[in-house]
Parts: sequence; structure tokens; C-alpha cells
Amino acid sequence: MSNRIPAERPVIEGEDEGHERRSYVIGLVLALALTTGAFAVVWLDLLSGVAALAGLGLLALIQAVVHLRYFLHIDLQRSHRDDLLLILFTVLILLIMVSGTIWILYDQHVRMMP
Amino acid sequence: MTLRGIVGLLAAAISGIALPGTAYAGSFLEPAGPIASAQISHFGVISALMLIVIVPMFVVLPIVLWRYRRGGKGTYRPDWEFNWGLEILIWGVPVALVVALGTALWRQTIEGDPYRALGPDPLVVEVVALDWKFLFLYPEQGVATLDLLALPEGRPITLKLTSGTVMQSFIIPQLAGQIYAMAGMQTQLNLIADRTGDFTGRNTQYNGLGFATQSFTTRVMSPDAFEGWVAATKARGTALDAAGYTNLLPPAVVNEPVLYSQFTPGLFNQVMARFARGMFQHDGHAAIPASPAPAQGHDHKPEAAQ
Amino acid sequence: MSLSERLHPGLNLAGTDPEGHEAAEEVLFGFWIFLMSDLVLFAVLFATYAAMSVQGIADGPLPAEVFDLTAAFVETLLLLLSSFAFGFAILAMKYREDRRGVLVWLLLTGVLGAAFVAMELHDYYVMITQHAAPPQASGFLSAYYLLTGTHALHVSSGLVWMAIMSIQIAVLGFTAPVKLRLMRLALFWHMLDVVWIGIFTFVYLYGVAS
Amino acid sequence: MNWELIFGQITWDSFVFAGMIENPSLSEAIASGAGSIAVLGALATVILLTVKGWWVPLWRDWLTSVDHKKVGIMYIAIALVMFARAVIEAALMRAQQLAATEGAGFLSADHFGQLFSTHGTIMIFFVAMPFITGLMNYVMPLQIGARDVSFPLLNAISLMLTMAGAVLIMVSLVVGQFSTGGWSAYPPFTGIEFSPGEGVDYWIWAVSLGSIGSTLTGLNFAVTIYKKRCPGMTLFRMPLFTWTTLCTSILMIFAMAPLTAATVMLALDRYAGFHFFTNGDGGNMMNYANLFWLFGHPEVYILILPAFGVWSEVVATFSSKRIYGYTSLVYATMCIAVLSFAVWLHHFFTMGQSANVNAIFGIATMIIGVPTGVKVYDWLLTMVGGRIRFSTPMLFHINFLLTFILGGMTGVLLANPGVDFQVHNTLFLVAHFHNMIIPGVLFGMFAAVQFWFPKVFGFRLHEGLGRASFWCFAPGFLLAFFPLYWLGMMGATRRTYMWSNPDYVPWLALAMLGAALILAGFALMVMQIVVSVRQRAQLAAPLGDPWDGRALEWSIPSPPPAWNFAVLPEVSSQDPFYEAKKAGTAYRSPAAYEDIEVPRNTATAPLIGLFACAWAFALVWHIWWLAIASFVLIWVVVIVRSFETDTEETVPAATVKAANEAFLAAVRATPGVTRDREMTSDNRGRAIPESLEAGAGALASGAAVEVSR
Repeated sequence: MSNRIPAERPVIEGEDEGHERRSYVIGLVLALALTTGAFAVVWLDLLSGVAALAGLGLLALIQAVVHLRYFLHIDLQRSHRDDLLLILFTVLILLIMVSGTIWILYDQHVRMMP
Repeated sequence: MTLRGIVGLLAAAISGIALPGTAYAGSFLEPAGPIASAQISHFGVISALMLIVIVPMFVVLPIVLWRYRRGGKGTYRPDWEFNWGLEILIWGVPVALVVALGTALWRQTIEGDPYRALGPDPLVVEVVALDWKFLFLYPEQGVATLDLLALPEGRPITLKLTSGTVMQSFIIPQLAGQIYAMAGMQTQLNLIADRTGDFTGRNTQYNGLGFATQSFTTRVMSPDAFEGWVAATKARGTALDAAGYTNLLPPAVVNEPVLYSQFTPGLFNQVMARFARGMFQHDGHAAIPASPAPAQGHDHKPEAAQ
Repeated sequence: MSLSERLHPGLNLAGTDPEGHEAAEEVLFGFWIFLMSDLVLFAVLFATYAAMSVQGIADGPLPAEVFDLTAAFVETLLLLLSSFAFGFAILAMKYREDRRGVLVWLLLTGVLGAAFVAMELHDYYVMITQHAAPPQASGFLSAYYLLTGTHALHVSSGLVWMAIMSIQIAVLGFTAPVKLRLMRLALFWHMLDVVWIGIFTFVYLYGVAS
Repeated sequence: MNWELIFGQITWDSFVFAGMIENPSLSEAIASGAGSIAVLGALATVILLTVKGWWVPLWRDWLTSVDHKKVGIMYIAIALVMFARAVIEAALMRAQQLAATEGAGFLSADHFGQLFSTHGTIMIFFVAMPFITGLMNYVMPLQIGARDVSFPLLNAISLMLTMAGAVLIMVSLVVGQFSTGGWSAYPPFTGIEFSPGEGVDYWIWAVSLGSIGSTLTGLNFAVTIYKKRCPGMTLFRMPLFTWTTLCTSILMIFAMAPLTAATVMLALDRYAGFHFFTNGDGGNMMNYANLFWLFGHPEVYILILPAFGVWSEVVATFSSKRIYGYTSLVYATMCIAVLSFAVWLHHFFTMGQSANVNAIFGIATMIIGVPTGVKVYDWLLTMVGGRIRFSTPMLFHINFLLTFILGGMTGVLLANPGVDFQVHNTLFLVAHFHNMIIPGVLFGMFAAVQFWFPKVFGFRLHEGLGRASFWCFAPGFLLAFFPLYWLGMMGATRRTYMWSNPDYVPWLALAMLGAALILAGFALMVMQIVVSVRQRAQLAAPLGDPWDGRALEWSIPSPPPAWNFAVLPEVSSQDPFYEAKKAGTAYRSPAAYEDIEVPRNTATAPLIGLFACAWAFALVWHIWWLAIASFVLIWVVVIVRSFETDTEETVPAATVKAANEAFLAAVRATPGVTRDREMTSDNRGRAIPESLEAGAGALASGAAVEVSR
């Protein structure tokens, strides 16, 4: 695999301001909808207990992906491989750290605070 | 015990010099109960299995060095860099070994869980780690001691530990391994003593100037002798109440064990409740202050610790 | 869609500034790594908060007693809109090198960001004065203030950075380093929005819902 | 006049000498002596610089430099100075423990507590970290055929932040005390309630500065390796040292954040009354252990991986052979890097969590043993089919293989919760991690110094003294640490300043003897450097390739020019320089030269370091005006720098051409040297590859010139 970018890259066609502007607007609309949805779940008591937590977590996950896609312009197919690997690796490390921490501390909590 | 001999020899061989007359007293090399026995034998099993990886290195490396030294007989093959057979061997053997070791680890860890009760009707002793001493409370007998853990032989023991100060690590090597004692939390250590005698226990987590001398005697007695000891303690000692406990808080090393004929019921929970209010509302009314900080001044002399 | 062969994830100068790529690639990749490292910091703060909001209540108030969801909702909107505004600043730079346009959009972004910080400070003020919930009250509150405070600190640094960038655009114009810095600031700003999603969900909504 | 506004909490009693005057004792005398050494050392340096007129060159050529090579050298200089302090502290502790079996010895408990805390903190953060960082700085860009790292100024800032942390720790010798909480600083002992003094604050800020510096370094190196490799250098053609640098950088990027979080939380507890790790009020010290080891375990791989890279380079070069199992070494390194994030709980098996949590982390820990074992055997197999030369780095390597595998065995033992319950917090644990870090990391760095020294300074190190120091270090290590395994099993706890068990004495005496040997080895190493500098004319190897090297760094002059490569190389295989020598394509003149842009020197980094040091010192002593002022100044420097546009200068093509052609001419005019004559003054750095040497004695003279053309 090559590590360097050829000096003469083909000019990318079809990239124009209107296109990109639309991307931001789509992102804003989706983000607003998801945010409002999440708050509505709590305000209107649409879900309760574990279902509420799971639903909110799912909405947050979707919204994070929306932000990454439409504001930070990350898409899975076309990103340069090094960078994509970086992000995926970070997600892996975050998962290990966060889930490990919560698991350990919860287990300790149960065993030590009767 | 032969296993101890093997491990001892191994360690001595590794150290290169076998000194005569080395004693194992106070160490898990001379276990006095099933938990410590299991720990030392697990130690032996793992060490033996690990020899599968270690011995080849010690055998092959000198041969390779001799054969392939500059001017040696080995054929010079500067571009040789890979061999599937060897590759499978050097990945395969460790993987197989880890499977074996991992299985042993899993079994031993579940069995050796310090929280696992070792039998019905355990004797419960509550342990409060304080600065440079341990307070032992016997709720069943109603007595308490400072820096002396008296135990009956053969009966399962459940130690419930907490701390009245910083985090400490509690161990009686010949009976069971370490567990941390932390303020506002309760950990457990289960053990059985197989034989009578005095065994040293101590804190292994650094906690200030008196750390080096923070140890206590674990005195294992026959069940009858234990009953006798309880009766004698009840008849002789003083009582320990919340105020008495407060007096124990300033950091100090105890040179002679102290015996208490009785203590305020629920004292252990009150000590925990001091740090975790709300969890012990039912008996958390007695106000026990936190331990005062040990002085860490520039002019602190070691004598102050003793 | 057209943005093929992206050399680095996130904003790029594609097409309109091919020479910029060679330099952009390295600098932006470095900044992505910084963001990832920062994300790990936030992740451990989140994990700490998750543990402390259950175990660390002590004598202090419960999450549901101190959080104001309406304020959190408005803050979310402010930050979201500021992110959106920043996107238009970048478009103005990328396609038109329109100094005035960029500055106006940046000003809008900055005002929205400042309003966000101000509202958050007001939240703190209300919590401390009306709910007796300062960070010293319990482990849960310590973790809450550290997590949201670190985010607010990031937003504030972003505002200072934005002010400096405005000066640089005015003084230096759209030189390659200035463009790259503005793009990095944009990444930073959008990423703070992503972190905020975590905060409003796992701190505010979870706190009230459970 | 309110002096506290100006001086914060510093008073006359804060100075170490006050303790000596008010409470004279041997312990205080030693503390004052150490303080005096620090003060006198600083004074002597100032006087030397003034007398020799070196202030200007120091500032112009070194402190303001952003050249990765100079930054690397400065990192290693920091590491060596700090090593001198920490190794003396270690010897003092050993002597105290030996002396204190009957009676209290000569150090106070408090002083001993500071010694083990500074020893650990310094060795990890200010010896091992700067050493590996310096080495990676110097070597990695040369190995990938780059002119510099991606962000040269950031690199210099990382260095200066690390230096600020090191200076802060040195200041703690003179003003105030250091923490007694050990290098891991577990609360609640390190909380304000139990450690009210300034000691823990010194630890917090010194470690935080080092931690920020390391994060930036990791970022910088990762980008450099991803983006600045020369044409043709695919990932799987990178030298193994570069591979390990990449993995270490990735660990630095991700592992430092939890440490920063933990130190910040501890600081908030101490300064602002927060309750993260306090006893009571919802604080939970278990989360500190969790966060600290989230960093702490990857940290040990941050240290060991670059050393693994060094060993790979050393064993291939001194066996005159390709590395065995390159691909499997690369994958093993990656496995280790990823797994190192999934095992942190094994540092606190004894905290009381469920058996299945312990078991899962214990098994994960053992799994790391697999790739590590593979690496060890790959190195062994590299020697098979080689022609091994027993030079100093190779001796260190052989010693490493034998001792490291034993350390691995005790590591697997410790991965078993049941065993750990018994030997946790004892000298067994101390012996284990020294067994990994000394033969692995420290001796790896020593080997690297012997190996790359001629590249850096243009002359070899004295081989005889190098071997002499090895023969002190290797047995010294065995004697100093293997008895500790045994002591640990007998129940000797770590961080203990006195014992009452006479059974320990013979083992402690052995350990003391080992410590003395290690000190002798260090003295010999210093002597080796001094002697080598004096004899640099005989030892000179300016042509750059004294060891028949394999990677690109050996293809350029020693020391390399500021621009490293006159023309960026193109590679088409692993071991590109070795292959070129074999094919006779090495040392060719390029078709054309071009102007080279190099970054200008700048005062930005040293100023940031200075203000960061002042900021940290002010925080330790609660000197709020200084804390605010220096914090603002740090950012003023950054902002001012961001307005500078003229940050690069051009080296004209003619200059580059003149230098490079002179180098090539010298190479062609010098007869090559065979490996038999490697250690003689014939070795000017023009090596005849081992594979061409056999049956071609003529190559030693004129024929070599043909080969090179």
C-alpha cells in the first residue's frame, strides 16, 4: 500500500458549495429532531426504566453518528484508511476503558457496600 | 512438605546461592490452613508449567551462541528469515500453555475467592484497620482486641474488614492472602486454621511512618482453649465504647495487644457509617469522628512512630 | 456524493485548494489524534461520573433534584446552532475566501458559544445557591462539575481561539496556516458538540429519567 | 506586609537546610547533602557556562533548537542526570534496609518514604520516559528517511515540558519535601487529610507536566510515521524499531489521558475540597486505582516496546542476518499494544471484586505472555544462521533474553489472583517489575546508546570499558533483585524502612552487593564516555556505518547534517541500506539536489517550559500571583508565535550538494573494514557487508571502491 499522496491528484468533480451547504442543513435538521426526541422521551414520560435508558442511549448514538457524518464529514466508504483506523481504534479503546471501568466499579460497589 | 521444598529449591537455584538455615516462618511457604496451602501449591503448578517455555531458552541459547558465533561451525544463511514449522511451534506452544494456565487460573480463582465461605457456621470477626494497628471485634463473643487475632482451630472464619483511616492491605501469610480494607466499605476474607500456633499478620500497604512495624499476632488455639480465652478476656479487660474507639484514632503503633471485655454493639457498622452515611441509618447515630491526620512535618522523627 | 478520495476525515479543502492538501493532510491528521486523545479524557470523566452518580451521593442531593432540563435543552440548541454557523464560516472560507462573510459567521458562532457558557455558569449558580449543591457537597457533584466544567472550559478555550483567529484573518488574510488553523478550530468545535450529546444524554436525561 | 501573598506557603523551614540546623541527625544530613548537591551542581553548571562562554551556544544551538536530533540528545541528557539521582536513592534505600534489621538504621521513616516515592516517580517519568522518547526522537525519523518529525516545534515543547517536570522534582530536594505516597500516590493517603504538606503537590504537577509532554510526543511520532515515510517505505518495510515506536506512540496518545484525569481529580480534592477519592462524602479511592492503572499498565508497554525495537535492531545487526519472523514480530507488537489496554485490573486483584472479574483480567494478562514469548523466540531464531559478534550491545541482548524470560515467568505467576494475594505489595512484586524494566528497558537503552552513539557523535564508544560496565551491570542486577523474589515469598513487604527478621539479612546483604555492582557499572559507563571523548580521534567513524548496519540511518554521515538526507531516499525492501550495500548501489550520488526548507530555531519552546515550571512551582506553594502570571504567559507565547509567518529557512541546493559530495568522496576514498577489524581504529564507518566478505578478501581494499560505484 502506498503511503504518499500522488502530487497530481485528479480534481474532484461535483464538489460544490451548494452540496456541502445541504449537508450542514440535513445535519442540523436531523440533530434537532433527535435532540427534541430525546428530551421528549423524558418530558412526556414516553418510556420508563431500562427502556428509557436504552432508548436515550440509542438516540445519543444516532445523533453522534449524524454529527460525525454531516458536520465532521466522516463517511465510512471514502475516508482515507489511516484515519478511519484511528477513529475505529479509538472507539475500541474507549469501549474497553469505559465498559471496564463501569463493570469493575459496579462490581466493587455491590461487593463492598452492603 | 515436598512442594515447599521444590519451590524453595527453585527460588534458591534462581538466586544462585542456597543459604543454609533460612526459615520460612511467617510466610506462605509454611501454610497453616487450606487457603494458603492452595495458594502455594498453585504457585508450584504455575512455576512448573512455565518451565516449558523457560528451559528451551536456557538450553538452546548457549548452543546457538556457540554454533553461530563468528568463527563457529554453523552455516551462514544471512537471508534466512522464516520457517512455517518453527512459526507454528513458537505461537502454538505458548497458546496451548496459556490455555492450560488459564484453566488452572480460572478454577483456582473461583475456589480461592476470599468471599467464599468455607463451611457452615463461620466465626465472624470484624476487623477495623487503624493507623498502625488493627482492631478486632468478635460480635458473637462480645469481646474485642487490639493487635491480637485469637482464632479457634478448625472452625471456618469470616473476617469482615473496613478501615477507620487510609486504605490498608490485610494479610496473614500462613493462613490467607491479602485483601484491602477501605473506609466506608466492607471486604471479606474467609479462612480456616489447620493447626495451633502464633502466626504473624500485617498491613502491606504503605500508610505512613509506623507502617514498617504494623503487624499483629494471630493466635490459633484449640476450640476449648478459645472458649477459655474468651471467658478470660471477658473477665479481665476493659470495655470499648465510641469514645474509647475515638481514642484509638490518633496514629500510633501498639506494642502490646490490648483486650476488651466488651464493646458497643454495632461499632463496626458505625465505623463504616462514619464514611458512608445513609447506608447505615439504622444504627448510625453515634458520632465517630474521622481519624486525625498524622503529622508529616519536616522534623518528624522515627521514634514518634513507635 | 462527490467528496471522494478524502485524504483526512472531516473538513477538507478538496478541489478548491489542491496545493493545500499536502500540508493539510499532516496537520489535520495530527489534530484528529489530539481530538481522539481528548475524547479519551472525556471518556474517563464520563466513566467516573457514571460510577459516582450512583455510589457518590452521600448526604448530597440526587441528580434529579438539581438538574434543570429546560436549561439543558436550550444549551443544547445553542451549541448545535453554533456548530451549524461554524459550518457556514468554513464554506465561506473554502469557496469564496470571503473575509467579511467568515468573520460574520464566526461572530455568530462565538455569540452562540458564549451564550452557552453563560447559561452553564448560571446553572452552576442556581445549583450552588438554591440547591446547596456545590462540588464539595458529594462525590456525585464533584464528578458532575468536573465533567461539565471540563467541557465548558473547552468551549471557552474555543471562544478565545476564535477571537484570535478573527484577528489573524483580519491581519494575515487567508494564508495557508490561517486556513488550516480555522479548519482545526472547526473540528474542535464540532467535536465539542459531539461530547455535549453525551453530556445531555448521560448526565441530564439519565439523571432525571432514572 | 503579608509575605504569604508573595511567597505563598514557603517559609524558612521549607528549606531542607533548616531541618539540618534545627534537628541535626544523619537522616537530615543526608537530605541536606542531597540538597547541597543539587544547589552546588546547578551553581557549578552556571559557573562552567559562564567561564567557558557557553551561554550563547547553549541557547542558540540547543535550547532554541527544534531539530529532532538535538531534541533527542537533550531528552537523553535529562534521563542520565535523573538516573544518577534515582540510582543513588536506590542504593541508599538498600543500605538502610540492610542497616535497619537491628535498630532503626540511618534514615528516618519519613525520609525513606520520600526516597521510594522519588525513586519510582523519577525512574518511570524522568528516566525511562525521556530515555525512550529521546531515542525515538533521534532514530525514528532517520529510519523512515524523513528530514524531521511532523511537528518540530511541538516536539521541542514536549521536551521542555518534560524538562520542567524534572526541574520541579529536583527543586523538591531543596525546597520542601516530596510525597511519601509512592510513585502510584494512592489516595486517601495522598489526600489533604493525611498528607497535608506540599509533597503530593510536587508529585501531581511534576507527573502532570511529564504526562502532557508524553501525550504530545505520542501524537507527533504517530503522525510522523504515518505521513512522513520516504517513498517506497510501506508499513511492512519499516524497521522494527520504527514499528515499536509507532505502537508506543499510540499507547502514549491513549494512555496518558486517564493519568491526567486522575491527577487533576486528586488536585481538585486537595486544593478545592472535592470528593473524588476522599474517605467519606461519596469519595471512592477505588476509582483512583482504576484510573491510575488504566494509564499504568499501558505505561509499562510504552517503556518496553521501544526497547523491544532496540533488541530487534541489535540482534539482526550483530548476527549479520535478517531478523527472523519480521511479520510475526510486527503482529506480536500490535497484539501487545492492544492487549495492554485490557489488563489493568491485575494491579489491584486484592481490592475485593468478584472472582470472575479477577479471573478474566488474570487470563487476559497471561495472553499477553503469548506475543511476548513469540518475540523472545524470534530473537533467538534470528541468531540461528547468523555470525554472532559479542560486542557490548549483543552481550546486553543475551543477558536480556535469559533474565527477561524469568521475569516473564514471575509475571505469569503474578497474573494468578491466588498467587498475587500472597505476594502483592511484597518484594516479590518489586523484584518482578525490576526484572522486566532493568534488563528489558534500562539495559535496552544502554545497548541503544552503545549502538547508536557513533551515529550521533561520529565516534564509537570504548568497547573494553563498555564490556566492563556490562560485566558489572548484569551480575549486579541478578544479585540485587533475585534475592528480593525470595524475600518477598518470605513475606518482606515493599516500602518498609526497617525489619526485625534476622532471616532477611543475608539476602539483603546480597542485594546490597548487587546494588554496589550496579553503581560500579554506572561509574564505568560514565568513565567509558569520558575516555571515549578523549580518544575520539582513534574512535572516529564519520562515514556513518560502523556496525554494518541495515536501516537507512546508517547510510548518512555521522553525525548527520541538519537536513538528515541530502535527497529523500527511495526504498524497495526491508533493510534498505544493507540490501543496497550488497547490490553495490549504496553511496551513489543523486541526479540532482534541491533546496531544503528547515524550521528556524525559536525561543517559543524554552519560554513555554520556563513558564510551565514556574506555574507548577507556584501551584505547589500556593503562590497565586505567580500561578496566574505564568499561566497567562504560556498562552501569550503561544499566541505570539501563531502570528509569526517567517518560521522556516532555506538551505540552498549548493550547500547540500557540497556537503553530500564531500561525504561520498570520503566514503569512496576509504577502504572498507571487515567485521574482524570492527573494534580497531581502522573502522571509520565504512563497512563491508558480512555476506560479501566471505571468500573475497580483496574487497577490503580497492575493490570496495568499485562496489560502491
